[in-house]
Amino acid sequence: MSVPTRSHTLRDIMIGCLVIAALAAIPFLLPSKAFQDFVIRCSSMALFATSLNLLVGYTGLSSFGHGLFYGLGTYSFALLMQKTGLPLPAAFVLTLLLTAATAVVVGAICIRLRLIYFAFVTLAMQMLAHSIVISWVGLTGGDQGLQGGIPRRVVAGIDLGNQYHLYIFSAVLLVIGLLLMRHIVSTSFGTSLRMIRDNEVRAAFLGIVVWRVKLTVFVLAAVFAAVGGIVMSLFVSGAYPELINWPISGDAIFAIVLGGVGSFLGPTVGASILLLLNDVVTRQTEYYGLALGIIILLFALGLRRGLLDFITQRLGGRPAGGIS
Amino acid sequence: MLQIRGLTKRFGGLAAISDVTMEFPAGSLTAVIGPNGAGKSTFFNLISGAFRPDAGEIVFKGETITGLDRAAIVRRGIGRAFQVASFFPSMTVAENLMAAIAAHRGQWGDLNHRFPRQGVRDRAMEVAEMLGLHDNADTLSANLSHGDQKLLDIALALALEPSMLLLDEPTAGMGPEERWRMIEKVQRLWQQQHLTLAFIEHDMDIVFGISSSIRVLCYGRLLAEGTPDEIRNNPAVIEAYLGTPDAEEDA
Amino acid sequence: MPEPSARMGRRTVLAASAATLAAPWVARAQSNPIKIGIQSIFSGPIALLGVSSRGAIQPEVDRINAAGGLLGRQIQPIYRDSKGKPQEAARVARELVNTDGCEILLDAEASSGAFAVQEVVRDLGVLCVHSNSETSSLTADPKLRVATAFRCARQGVHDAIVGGAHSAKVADAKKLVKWATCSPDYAFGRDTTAQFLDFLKHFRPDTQVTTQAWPKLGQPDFTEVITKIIQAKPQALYSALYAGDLSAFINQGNVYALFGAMETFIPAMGDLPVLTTVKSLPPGIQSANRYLPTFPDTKENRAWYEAYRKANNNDYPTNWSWENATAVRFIEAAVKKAGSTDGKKASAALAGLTIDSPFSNSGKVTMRAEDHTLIDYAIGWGTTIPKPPFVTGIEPADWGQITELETEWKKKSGYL
Amino acid sequence: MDLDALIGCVTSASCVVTQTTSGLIVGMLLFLVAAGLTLIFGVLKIVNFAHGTFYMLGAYLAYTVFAVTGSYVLGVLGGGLGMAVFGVIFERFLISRVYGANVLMQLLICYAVVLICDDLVKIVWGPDFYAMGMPPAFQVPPLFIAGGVVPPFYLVLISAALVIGGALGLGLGLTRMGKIIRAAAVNPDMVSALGINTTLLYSLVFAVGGMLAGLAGGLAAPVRSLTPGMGFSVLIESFIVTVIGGMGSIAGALIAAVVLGLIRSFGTIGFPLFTDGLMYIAMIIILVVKPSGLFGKEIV
Repeated sequence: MSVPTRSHTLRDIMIGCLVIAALAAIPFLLPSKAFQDFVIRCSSMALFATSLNLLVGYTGLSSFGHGLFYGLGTYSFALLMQKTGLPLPAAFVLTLLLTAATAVVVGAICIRLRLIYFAFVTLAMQMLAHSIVISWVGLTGGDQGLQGGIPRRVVAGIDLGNQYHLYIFSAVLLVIGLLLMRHIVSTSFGTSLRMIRDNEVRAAFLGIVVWRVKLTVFVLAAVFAAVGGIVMSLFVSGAYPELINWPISGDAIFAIVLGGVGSFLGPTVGASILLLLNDVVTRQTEYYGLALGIIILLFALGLRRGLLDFITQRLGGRPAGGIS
Repeated sequence: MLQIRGLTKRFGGLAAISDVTMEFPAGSLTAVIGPNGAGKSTFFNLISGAFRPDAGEIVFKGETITGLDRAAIVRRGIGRAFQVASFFPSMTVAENLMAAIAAHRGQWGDLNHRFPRQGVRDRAMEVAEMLGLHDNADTLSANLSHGDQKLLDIALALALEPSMLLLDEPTAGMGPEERWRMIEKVQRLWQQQHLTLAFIEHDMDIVFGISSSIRVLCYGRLLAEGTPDEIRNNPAVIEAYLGTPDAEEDA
Repeated sequence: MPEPSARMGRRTVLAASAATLAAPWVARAQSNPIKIGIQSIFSGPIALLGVSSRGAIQPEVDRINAAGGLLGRQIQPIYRDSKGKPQEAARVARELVNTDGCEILLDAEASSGAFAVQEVVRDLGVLCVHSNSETSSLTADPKLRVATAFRCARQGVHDAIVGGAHSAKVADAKKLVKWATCSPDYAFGRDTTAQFLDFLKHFRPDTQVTTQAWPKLGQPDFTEVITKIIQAKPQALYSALYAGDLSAFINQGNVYALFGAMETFIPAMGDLPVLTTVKSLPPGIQSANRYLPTFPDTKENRAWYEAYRKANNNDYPTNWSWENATAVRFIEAAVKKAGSTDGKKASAALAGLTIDSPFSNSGKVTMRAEDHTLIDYAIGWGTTIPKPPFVTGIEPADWGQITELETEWKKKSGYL
Repeated sequence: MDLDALIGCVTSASCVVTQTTSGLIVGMLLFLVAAGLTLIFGVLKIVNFAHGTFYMLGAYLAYTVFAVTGSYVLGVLGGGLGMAVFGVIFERFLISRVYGANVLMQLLICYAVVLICDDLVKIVWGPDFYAMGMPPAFQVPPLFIAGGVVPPFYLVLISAALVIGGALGLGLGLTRMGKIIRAAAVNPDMVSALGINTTLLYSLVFAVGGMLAGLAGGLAAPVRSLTPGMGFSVLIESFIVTVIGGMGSIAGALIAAVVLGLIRSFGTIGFPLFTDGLMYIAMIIILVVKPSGLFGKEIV
């Protein structure tokens, strides 16, 4: 790893701007609404998966219940927009605050546990959240989900009811989110994460207050997951219990393992592959589970690591940390 | 520098350390020895805050540090290295040291600046040079030789600019020649950095060769303390060692 | 895709694979056939929903095409699996219209998927017929209603009204006062049960509910629910369970001889998959029809039933089957009448349309103009016997009474 | 909440008898599934998220054998043996390749198997739901004990589960292989140090775990519905049981399963709503206070 400097930050921001510019131009060359839909969904999933990788790949915390915060993002944003009449930016910020507050409480309970027990307790937390959403019919609409759509109030000329606007909005959120997470992992705090992943005891003996680092990254990851959730709730114009149930965490886990935990963009690549697989396979066959299952097995047993990790290692990079 | 009074730690019903009182004067080079299961590693773990003592008091530079957590004790100047080399295998040597220095400078929670911040890299190279690791600065630490990994472990502790250093078997798993090379480096370090140093060691040639004073633990109790000569002739020590032959590894 | 021939170069194969991968994004030019996008659940525990919907749709499409198509164009159905996830339902609906060039959506999703599709249709403005969602609010609530969306399925509140009226009549005759309920613990089960009790109390104000049990959806074991009901010693039991859960409930209830101990009312009993799966169907259960070849007992219904089984590997049609067959017939009639597949024009034609149907006691069903929902379909209650035709003595309900009470209910719910 | 009803029930002999047997039947079938899950975790430190699939396949196999032979006993045995074989195949060809890998990789493999098997069931048996139907021998009216209702078939099921559980306990306690398995659950390194063939041991553990789940699926087939994906809710419940009882502890699984059954049977009278939520809260509390569960040993 070359030592990142200020110029790296600038380079990342430049790349981010280029990506946004390119995405903004594509619809004029390829007028495919399905492509725009894909980018919107992909932004949501990539933010969610990359945030999970902050925990899994960078800190070594295998969470099975990260979808709780993704779902919380969809529900609180959709509810705030639907029931309060707040403008979108206010609902956005409030959602993130709410998620952060929840993550502090959930995290304070969960990070006390290590290894497989951490995975279990996060899973249990997500199951609890899901059963609350299902039971609290008055607020959430129960299993039917939040109906009636999200009012798309126009803010500063941005109309998120317009697909192109939503498309650009999602892409911008994705790029900003990735830049911020990229920044986080390249700070000294980010190094602390890797230290804890590699050797928690040593990190503590070097003066790192491990629980504070873990709790902080838990909350940060939750907030980015909630941003992904907000994009999804705008896409489906509502919130549904499937978005807070534990298979959604499974999707994110699949995305990061597919793309590679050792590369920053691995989860984004994995999320794209996962969605593309989903879209292509469901067009070809109704035995989606069979096809996806076989592909997962090929990946897990064949490559034994994510695609991007596989490529970087083939190109002579160093072995990635995290999952082995 | 470090005073310990009546230190006691029980696991279940068994006392691993009972009522140990001793002192490490500033600038001393002290060997802690004892047969297998004597409680040497537990003793270090208690001082460095890995375990919480059941009774007793630990005073460092006049301040009671009993029951503080690991991070707080490190900040007060007690660094340690481990019996099994403990470092960050996915990082290079330089990154290991920079990470430790950043942690020491209180930057571990810093979300604003990129890593490493100014001066961290230079300081890391300094520390690497102290232990002769500078040639391997960009080697992935997982790929270092066993001896270099032990050195890196010590270097990590040293990066914290400790006034006292606890080394748990710095020569574990090494051949005789390598041991001496290692211990000479440690000795030089002690001299150059004006450290108070305590180390656990099984090789009696090394123990009697370099230490200024020796503490003998046996079944969790302090059996004897004194200069190498005093210990060599102490009948209780001789009996303890004859009764249980020396072994390579401490359990 | 044709088999790649051995002479095909590597580059060609690569290009072909790239084209396949990019398929979802490349909009196809609108060609001659009328494409109808059909989305449903084809996987997981309720794959039967999609499979038995498709089983009814395809023969209707074949019939239309064999007769020369619609407006001179052949119909091309495109089936997609949403796997029961609302977010997938929304995506699939958009993709069907935007990429595949579907001019009409036949949304055969369960309720939560249907609500997601409803929001997409609001944006897209195509004609959409929901064929499986029974949740009343989809069309009853003016806030949720969409100008080009219709429901061609039973509606929960209709079932509740008819169930309440029929149960009250039985309760009169048998002096049933103490009731128990046992329904799946989710919005559909709760709403349906509450509505049923409302209408039962409307007819029999002396009704008492002694206990209510709420098993989970897909719960493997209902034993504790069954014993709880036995403890409460009710005179009558109402259950909104359906499909596999209902079959398990009946089998496990039999072990406790539950159904001999009380009068039982189960609206979803009268569906062939349940009736034929339950190995020892207890006699005397009060049951509504979901789909029965003997109700209405007409030549047309019987003929449709035989044709369905012939076309579908001898499988039984389900409640979803008749709803989807009806949906295709409505789409056919509306497009013919409008002379166009345009969302606005076809919707205008569909609203208030009446067509002939084997699934009605009057021989006709109507798409009600005011709230875009199906009425006049066959609905009635009978009692079970352990052998075919399984449900006998079915009394058709009175649509005049249904409409009247439905209006009252809408007022009470603030929908009018 | 309905405390009056609960008090009314526990003070009435008939209610206690009925609800206790109902709790036991739920609990004992759950125990069979959870015992396999906990055994596999204990020895291999692998959370077999595909365990619900074993249960589902066992039920389908039993259904088919019953349909062909008309014998319930053969059906149950067929389900159990079939899943023992399936367990070995699953272990040898898939899971054995990710021993020591990150838990996410193991989760993913299990997830893939769940997806594949659900679709295969749909292809082989169809999307429809099935019911095996009560074997003629058990088509008898329920017994009345102290005024409580007790179905004879459930007495048979409870006894069968007890016999299987007892055989498992004896097998682990008395046979050489059983002792090795128990030792491996405590200290996996020791077993390979003793020169025991771990490949065989691990396959055996999966065979036993698969068989238990298959037997449970077969035993329950006469009264439960068979659908693709039916293993999911069973997996969740046995997972809860395993965590509460202590990962790796079979006695813990037995006690937790029975307790869960009783909570369900009495809880449905006292607290009809949010019983699932209560389970998850109980699980979280257990994990936080004693991560190794009520009877388990903590892994480090």
